[in-house]
Order: sequence, then C-alpha cells, then structure tokens
Amino acid sequence: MNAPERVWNQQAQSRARRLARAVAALGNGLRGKRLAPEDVTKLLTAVLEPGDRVCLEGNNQKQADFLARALTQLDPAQVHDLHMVQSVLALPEHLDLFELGIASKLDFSFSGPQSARLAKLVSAGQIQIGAIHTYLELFSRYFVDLTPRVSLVCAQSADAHGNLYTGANTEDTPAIVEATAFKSGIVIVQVNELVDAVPRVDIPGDWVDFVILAPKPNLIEPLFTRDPAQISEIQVLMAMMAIKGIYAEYGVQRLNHGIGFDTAAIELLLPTYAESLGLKGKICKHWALNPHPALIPAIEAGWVESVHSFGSELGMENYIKARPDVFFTGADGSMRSNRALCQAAGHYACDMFIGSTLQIDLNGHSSTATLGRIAGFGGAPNMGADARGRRHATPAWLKAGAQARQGRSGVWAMPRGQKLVVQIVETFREHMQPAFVEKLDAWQLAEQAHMEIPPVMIYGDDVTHILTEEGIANLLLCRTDEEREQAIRGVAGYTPVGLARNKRMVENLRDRGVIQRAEDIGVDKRDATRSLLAARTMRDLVRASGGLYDPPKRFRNW
Amino acid sequence: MNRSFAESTARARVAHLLDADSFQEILGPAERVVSPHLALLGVPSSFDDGVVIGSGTLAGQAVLIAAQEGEFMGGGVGEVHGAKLVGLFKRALRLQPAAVIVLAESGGVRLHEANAGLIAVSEVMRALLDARAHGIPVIMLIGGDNGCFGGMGLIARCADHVVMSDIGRLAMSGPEVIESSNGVEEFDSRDRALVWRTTGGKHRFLIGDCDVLVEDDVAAFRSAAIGLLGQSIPLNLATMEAEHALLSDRLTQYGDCRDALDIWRRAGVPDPALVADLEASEMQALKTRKPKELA
Amino acid sequence: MEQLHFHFVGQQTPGDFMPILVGVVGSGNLEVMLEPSADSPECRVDITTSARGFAPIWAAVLQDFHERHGLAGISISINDMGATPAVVSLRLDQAAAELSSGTGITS
Amino acid sequence: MNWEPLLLALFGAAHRVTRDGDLLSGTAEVKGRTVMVVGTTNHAAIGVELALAQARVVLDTAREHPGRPIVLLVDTQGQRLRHRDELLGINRYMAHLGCCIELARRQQHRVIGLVYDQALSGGFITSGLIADACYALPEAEIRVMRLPAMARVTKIDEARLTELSKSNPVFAPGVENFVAMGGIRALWTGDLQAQLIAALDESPTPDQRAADGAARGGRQLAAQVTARVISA
Repeated sequence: MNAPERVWNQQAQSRARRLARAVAALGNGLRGKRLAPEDVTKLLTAVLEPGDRVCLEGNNQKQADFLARALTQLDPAQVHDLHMVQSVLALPEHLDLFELGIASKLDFSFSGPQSARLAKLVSAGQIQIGAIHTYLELFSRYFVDLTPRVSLVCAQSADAHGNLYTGANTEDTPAIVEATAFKSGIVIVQVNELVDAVPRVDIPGDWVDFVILAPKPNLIEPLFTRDPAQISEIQVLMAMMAIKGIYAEYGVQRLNHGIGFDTAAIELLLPTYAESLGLKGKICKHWALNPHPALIPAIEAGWVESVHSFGSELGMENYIKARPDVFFTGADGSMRSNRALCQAAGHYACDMFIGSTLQIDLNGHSSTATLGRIAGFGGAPNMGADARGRRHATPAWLKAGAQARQGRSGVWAMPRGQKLVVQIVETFREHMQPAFVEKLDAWQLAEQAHMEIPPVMIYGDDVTHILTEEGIANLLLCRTDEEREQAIRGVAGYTPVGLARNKRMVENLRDRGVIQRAEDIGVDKRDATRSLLAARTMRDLVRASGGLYDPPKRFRNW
Repeated sequence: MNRSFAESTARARVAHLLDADSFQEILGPAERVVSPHLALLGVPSSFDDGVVIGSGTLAGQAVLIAAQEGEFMGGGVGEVHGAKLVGLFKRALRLQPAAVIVLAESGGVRLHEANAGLIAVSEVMRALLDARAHGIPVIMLIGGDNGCFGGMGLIARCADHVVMSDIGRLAMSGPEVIESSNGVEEFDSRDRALVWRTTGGKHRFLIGDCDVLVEDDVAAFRSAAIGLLGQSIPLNLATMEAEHALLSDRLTQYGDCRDALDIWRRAGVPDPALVADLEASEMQALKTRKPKELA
Repeated sequence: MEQLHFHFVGQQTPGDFMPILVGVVGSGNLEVMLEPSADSPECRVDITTSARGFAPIWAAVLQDFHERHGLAGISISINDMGATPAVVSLRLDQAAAELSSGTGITS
Repeated sequence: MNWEPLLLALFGAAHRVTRDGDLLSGTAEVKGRTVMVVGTTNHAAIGVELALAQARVVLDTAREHPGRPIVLLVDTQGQRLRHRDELLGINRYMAHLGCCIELARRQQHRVIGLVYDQALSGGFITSGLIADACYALPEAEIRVMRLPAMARVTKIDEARLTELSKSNPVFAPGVENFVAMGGIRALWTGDLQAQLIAALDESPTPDQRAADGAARGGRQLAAQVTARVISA
C-alpha cells in the first residue's frame, strides 16, 4: 500500500495554526488569555477562516452582543461564508452578518424579534437556512454534525486562567463550550468583569482560549416577567378551569409552564383558588421553569418544592439566593441555570406542559408561525411533546395514558403513560383574530419559504387538551378523527370554526366528558374576578417576596 | 384583600367611597347625555360621557361627588363631560355640601373634541374656584392608572386638598409628549421608575403637592376624604401669598435638581433610593420627621 | 363604527327595575345597560360597536345569551370598543345576574 | 402681531409695559384709567419661572392697586415640555397663576384676555381663558393640536378630520372655531383701543362662555347640561 499516511489530528493542527496567527496578530496585546476590546477585530480575523462553522452565543435572554458587533466589523473579503449555528437570533447584528456577506448559512432555533427580517433575507436569497430546530435538537447536533470551529460566548466574569462565572444566566454556554472545546475548536468569551477569583467556576478555564472585557455589560432581556395588572378576568376564568379541570383531575406534580398571561394567571391562583380546593401538596410541586416572578406567591405559600431553570430572570437574583431549597444555586448563592439540561428535564421528567399558541387547526396541530415571519419555536416543541423514551411512571402520566388507551386493542393494549400537553387559548386573540382555523398559516409559510414541512409548534397527536374560555376538550378520549374535530370545534366558541360545529355531536361529547364547560366542573364564571389573584400588581409581587424581588424599572409603577 | 382603587371603575369607586347606598346619580346613564361629537368621528360614546356625578353622604355628611372613568377616552374632558363637572360645582353653591369630591383620572382635554374640551377645562376651573370662594371645600382623589394630567392636572391643584395613592400620578404633560418633543434623553417615558418618581404620589407627597398619601385602597381614600371634610382653605391674598412663597422657595431650593432623588436627598430624606419601595404608611413618617425642609 | 339591532322573544319578564349598567367603554371592553321596557314581550338589543363586520358573531352571542336567560320586556343597550365574544358574554351575564339580585347600577 | 405695535395700538406710545425675557408687564393708561398689563411674547413656553413671574405681577396689583383692571396678553406655545418643570410641579405653578387671577377678579379687578399671536393648549388655560372674557386678533392662532398630530393620536384618518373640520368647530385649530364655541368672546379688528375700552366696560364677570357657545351654535350642549345638573 502506498497511499499517503492518514493524518488524524488535522483539526488540532488547524487549531494550532489559528492560535499561532492570533498570537502573531495580537503581539503584546495578548496577556495570557486576555486581550483588549480594541483588538477583537484582529483576533477574529486571525482565528476565523472562510466557511467556518461559528456559534455566536445568542440565547433566549443573554446575548454576546459585543462579539456579535465585532463579527459584523470584519472584512468580508477575508472572512466570508460563515455557517452560523446559534439558538436564538435576537440582535440586528445576527442578521447583519448575512447582509454584509460575512455569513451565508444558518442553523437556529428561534428568531422572535428578527423573524420578519429573517423571512425577507431568506426570500432574497441572502440566507440559506439549514434547518429550524428545537433547542435540545440544535444542542444535540453541536455534538454530531454541527460542531462549531469557533464559538463566541458570553459570561459574567473571568479570572486570569479563563475560568468563567456565568452568573444566574448560564443558559446555553456549557453546551456550546463543551462541543467546541473538545473538538479542537476555539472558544472566545466576552465578560462583564475581570476578577482575581470567580465566585464559582461555571466553565473551566482550560476550555477557554480568549477573554475580552466588553466595554458594556452584555444585553439581557427579562422575557418571563408578566405584570399581573394585565391579567384579564377571562384569563382568571381559564386558569380556574385549568386548575380544577386538569391539574386537580390528573394530580399534576411535575410540570412546565409556557410564557404568557394565561399561565401567569394559573401561577397566581395557586395560593388562592387552588388552596381553597384543598390542592396544596397535591399539585405543582416540581417545576422545569424560568424563575417566573408570578410564581413567588405560590413559593412563599409553600406550594413549590423545586424549580430548575433554563435561564434566570432579571430582578429575581436576590429572591433566588434566599430560597436555595427551591432553586438550583451554586456555593456562591446565585442560580445555576442550564438550558440543555432543563430542556431534557422538561421533556423527560415533567408530566405536563401547558402553554399558549396563535393558531390551532381541526386536528389540534398548533403553531405560532405567521405569514411573513420565520420564527421557529425554541423549546416549546420539546416541552409540548410526549416523551417516547420515558419509562418511569407517575399517576398523572399513567392516567393520561390510560385514557388514551381505554377500550383499544392491539398495539394500544400495552399499558403505557402519556405526557399531558395542554394548549390554553382564548378563542379570539386581540383584534378579533380567531385562534381556531381550518388551515394553519404554517402551510402557506412553508410554501413561501420553501420549507420541507410546515412549521408546526405542537403536533395534534401530542396535544392532549385544548382549554378555552368555552371549555376543555380532552383529546385523549376521542376515538375518531370526526370526534376530535368536533371536540375542537366545541371549544372554539364564536370563531367560524366554532360556529360550524355539529351541535348534536358536541352535546354528545359533552355528555361523555370529552368536552367540559366551566359549569360541568363546578367553576362559576361569576367567581372569575381579578381579586382571586394572589398578586394583582408588580408591587404585590415585590411585597410577596419580602422585598427580595427587584423588578426591572420598565415594570415599576411606584 | 382590599378593594383596589386603581382597578375599580369610576362607578365602583363612588359606590364604595361613599356611605353604603347613599349615592344618587345625576344625569345617569339611562338619561343618555352623551357626547354629540364622538359618533361623527366614528367612535362609540359612553352613556355617562366618562364621568359619574351625583350626591351622597360621607360619614353621614352630605357631599357632591364626581368620578372620571379613565378607561373611556383616557378620562378626557369633552363638552358634556366638562359641563357635568361645571354643573356639579354650581350645584354646590346651592346645596352647600360638606365637600365636593372629585375622583380625577384624566389625560386632560379629549382630543376628539379638543376645542370644547379646552374651554370646558377652563369653565370647570372657574366653577371650582367659585365653589371654593363660597367656602365649600374641594377634595381631589387621584389614584387611577391613567393619572391626572393636562387640564385636569391644573384643576387638581386648584382644589383645597389633594389625596393620592403612590400609583396615582399628577402632572401637566405626559412623559410621552415630553419625550416626543425633546427626546428620550429629556424624559424616557419607558423608564417607568423614572416616570413615577417624577409624577407619582410619593414625589408629590414629599414635595407637598399632595396632602395625604394612601395605599391603593378605596377604603383608604374614603378615610382620607372623611378627614378633610369641612376644611376649606380661603382664597384670599394671604393664602395666595403663602402659596407664592412656597413655590418661590421650591424653585430656589430645588430648581437645579435633575432627579427626584436629588430633591428628596436635599429635603433630608435619609436614603432616597429606598423611598420607591416604602409603603404609603411609611412615607408619612418621612415627612413628619422633616416638616420644615419638606414644603 | 357600526350600529346593530336585534330582537328576541322571551318569557322572563323582570317587571319594573332601576336601570343596570355594567362594564365601561374602554379598549377591548364594553358597557351594557339594561332598562325595563314595559308590556313588551321582546328583548330588544341596540349595539354601537367600534368594530365593523361582526354582526353574525353578535347574533350568535346574543342568541346564546337569550337561550340562557330568555328575558322579555327589557331593553339592552351596548357601547362596545372591540370586546371579544367572551367579554361580551361575561358582561351580559353580569348584567343579568344584577337583574336577578336587584342591585341596580353598580360596576 | 408683534407685542410692540400691539401695545402702541392699544395704549399709544405712553405705556410703561416692558419685556423681560418672554414676560411682558407694566402699566398703561386707557381712557384715563390705569390698567396692569401682564403677558408673554415670543411664543413663550410657560415654564415654572414664567408662571410664577406672572403670578407675582397679578398679586402685586391685587395688593397695591385694588380694582385696577388687568389685561392678559397671550402669546404662548403652551406649557414648557421639560422633565425639570414636571419634577417641580409645573401644574401647581400654572394653577397658582390661575388662582391669582381668580382672586383679582373676586377683588373687583376686571380681567381681560387678548390672544394677539398664538395660544396653544395648556398654556392658554391659566392665561387668557381664565379672564372675565377673552378676545383674539383675527390673525391669531388658537389650537390644542394640529390635525396631522390629532390624526395620529386618535387614529382617525386625517382627510376625514380635515373634511369634518370644515363644518364642525369642535376640534380643529382656528380662532373662529373658538369664537363659535364661546371660548373667545369676540375678534378685535380695526381700532383696538376702542375695543379694549368697550371690553373693560362691558365684559361680564360671571362665566358666560357656555351660553355664548350655545347662542352661536358651536357648543349646543354645555349650557344645557350644566343647567340640568344644577336643577336636578
């Protein structure tokens, strides 16, 4: 055999060449792993090569904003065709990269604030989208076929060795750095402060190559704060129905809540309405959840045993520190969040997901995708999907599984549980947009953006319940497509979908308990007032926390 | 749980502020005295044009009362709305109640009928001052989410007494208006903490523009109002000179302050940064401890 | 803005009563006033709404309200600023509840 | 009209009204009577200082010259739109000016307002509008808000507002509209001094504006609603 000898460390050699270029470019500007922010362009130009796969840390909440801006300053003649892999496109810079010709391909999870612009760039051919993922799915691919060559991440502080303290918002950082550092990649971090000793080590220093003190603290969004003052009477009603008709019915102990006023209302009804039903200790003990301020009254009233979080929430720092029995905290006292692990926890260890959506069709497929926007769904699909790999049993899981299997034979006869996946929506959104539709906008969007499949957030076969102000449709009990359709029409109220229901069949489904109206579960609509909320204002939340919660100034009105 | 003043409708505020079942409405909704102008502009009217007026008793004493509905057109004063208020003050001359109580929640002039509204605000002001000149106390209660701005902010300061909750706001121009005229550096209207410490009840209380600061609770407003019944401040040269001296001193003492925190610090508040999180009851102590410095 | 008028024939005649008003005319909200209309077997509904084109939905919401309460000899007047059917139904039911409890005009 | 020719037209050359920044004040004689002139010029933004300065003039007049008529000359772009003014409680300063004028009226001072240039929204309420009667020059501008801005805020089509404003005086800028609504008692043209003399003699002390608005057809309901409330 005279084939040339295979080189087995090409990636390591590439890494060494890049590091050598960086040392040469930075000269005295590089002290250990540290360099000045003015030198960031030199560094990035030295370590990046055209076509590199780059992870620019864009989280749900914290953003490596300084590095994002630095990346847009590069010369596209030298650095181009980057393949960006990142969970969230939150900043304008994330898309500027494509307009400037620095990057060309994108794999991501969520693009909420940039979704309209993303759609425009895609249709203009300036971005090639690999795929839209869930968070967990994208993190998984970091370890399979989307491993970054260079990662640009974000932390609170670093010591001289490059040990990182991420603060409460650890979020995606461990997943990104692990995938990059152990596959001969390069890890560059922006920090808010340089310290002699970090309060705790969230990322070990030998996984980190370069540290830059950013001129300004990184951007971070309080995404999970909902002002209780904006919760409507209708949302209170729906929360009462959820608690009595689903939480109590299944004895849901372990759960995840989507973001929104509907779920905030549920959280605020636990110490009042749910307490009055004698449910304390019977529901809602364990959570995979960002530290929602709206959960404070329930925590204070002793409802909550544990909360593990994807990320933190601005203003909750001192409260979390003071409640280490509930939250996951480090030896320094501050929260340790971790999106990858919390997503896994939410998927495998929770018995229920409840969240809102924009559109539901007659099969129960639901989507937040809107025309002219390419948004993705972040973590919702992992939360809102039955965990097919789950093998441990809990009463809630077993009951849902039994309802789905009742009276069925063949493959359905095997005892098995099912996750409760609840969609909670008002039949009309604002401006009288119906939440129920014959056909999801997702179909048209898929056609426009040349997607292979319509962007569905939660598939109908995963949805177990649809809850509206008109009632609860239990899809576990439906046995035919027609029953399922009428169950959905039956709670769709005065939307065109609802008005087209077969009244006789809907009444029949109601008799069977497939559809339950408020009065069927003993909820009196007249009791649904805001006075049931354990906190009616942000100020009440601060009071409930004993002054520990410090809401961002935009949420203050005192 | 208390009955939130801010969350109650104007009608509910009146019903629970006065002695139970004592309220007698004048020109109630069934009379349909509505704005003649809104329909022309394609906007639905309200049967009471956004203000509830009438008579009742407070701790057994006869009062006249008005409450603006902040949810309807932001409490804006239009032709009918304003005329109802004018009528109430003129009626007071005839009935000599223990007070005229105004639950003010308004952005000022209702733009849809701007000219009528502007003149109406002026008419209300003159009628109010007329009632005061006849020894009838006028008490303003401010605690709605929409605050008390523009023309109603002027009218409020023509009254004998002002009672506010700490979520109530009293000012002239809305922060959004100032921001759009002079930029976000002048006044960041999205910085709610800044908005409240500039216009909110606590600042107004510390600086002396509000006489009683209460919790966001209808019962608290009720007891504050009861405490002020029958206390008329005469409108004469001496009281006007005193007011003038107070306002001149304020300008001298605080005219160079850039933030409420500066004013509070200079006024002797020990830790101004903590004021925001104090309860209304704790604010009283701040003020009684430093009566001289604080207006 | 649009004005809509409906009539229903009911059996429950409340007789004479003080007008009842619930709700306020604010964004996504409405006011509903009930007044006696003596000796009429009808329940008459007059609506002024800021949103155009929703007559069929109003008809359906009012039909359901009528099936729940079957009122007669009554006039219902509504000023609406884009309330959803859920809020409309809630206010109508609140008004009807006050009718049976006889409290008159409140919030 | 500029303030100097205005004063010339009202009082002749012998007046003692001077300008200090945006503040106008001083005495003048008309038909053998001394009057106090106080007002603003240069489209003044009424801030705390300017409101206070005007109040000072009014108070001094009330104390030292009982019964001396007061003429309010109005040229204002409205209240000053500054954070500092709000911090200091500008509404109280402006209300104080209004109260001082009210006090003067109660002490038998005749108070006449004249909008000689522009009068915008809040700045007008505690100046000209609180006079016994307020007049305007035909070329003056009185408004709460221009139609384009009004269209944005109310979300009503500007073309529609413009169309409606042709027949309806209730929301659009313009001195004629304020005359129709009763807020301006009359427009002064020609011999301004003669009209000032007449106004000093004839202006009603009780608030006449709702009745005027009804009589002129611009404000049909105000007087009637007020009367119903009084007699209810």
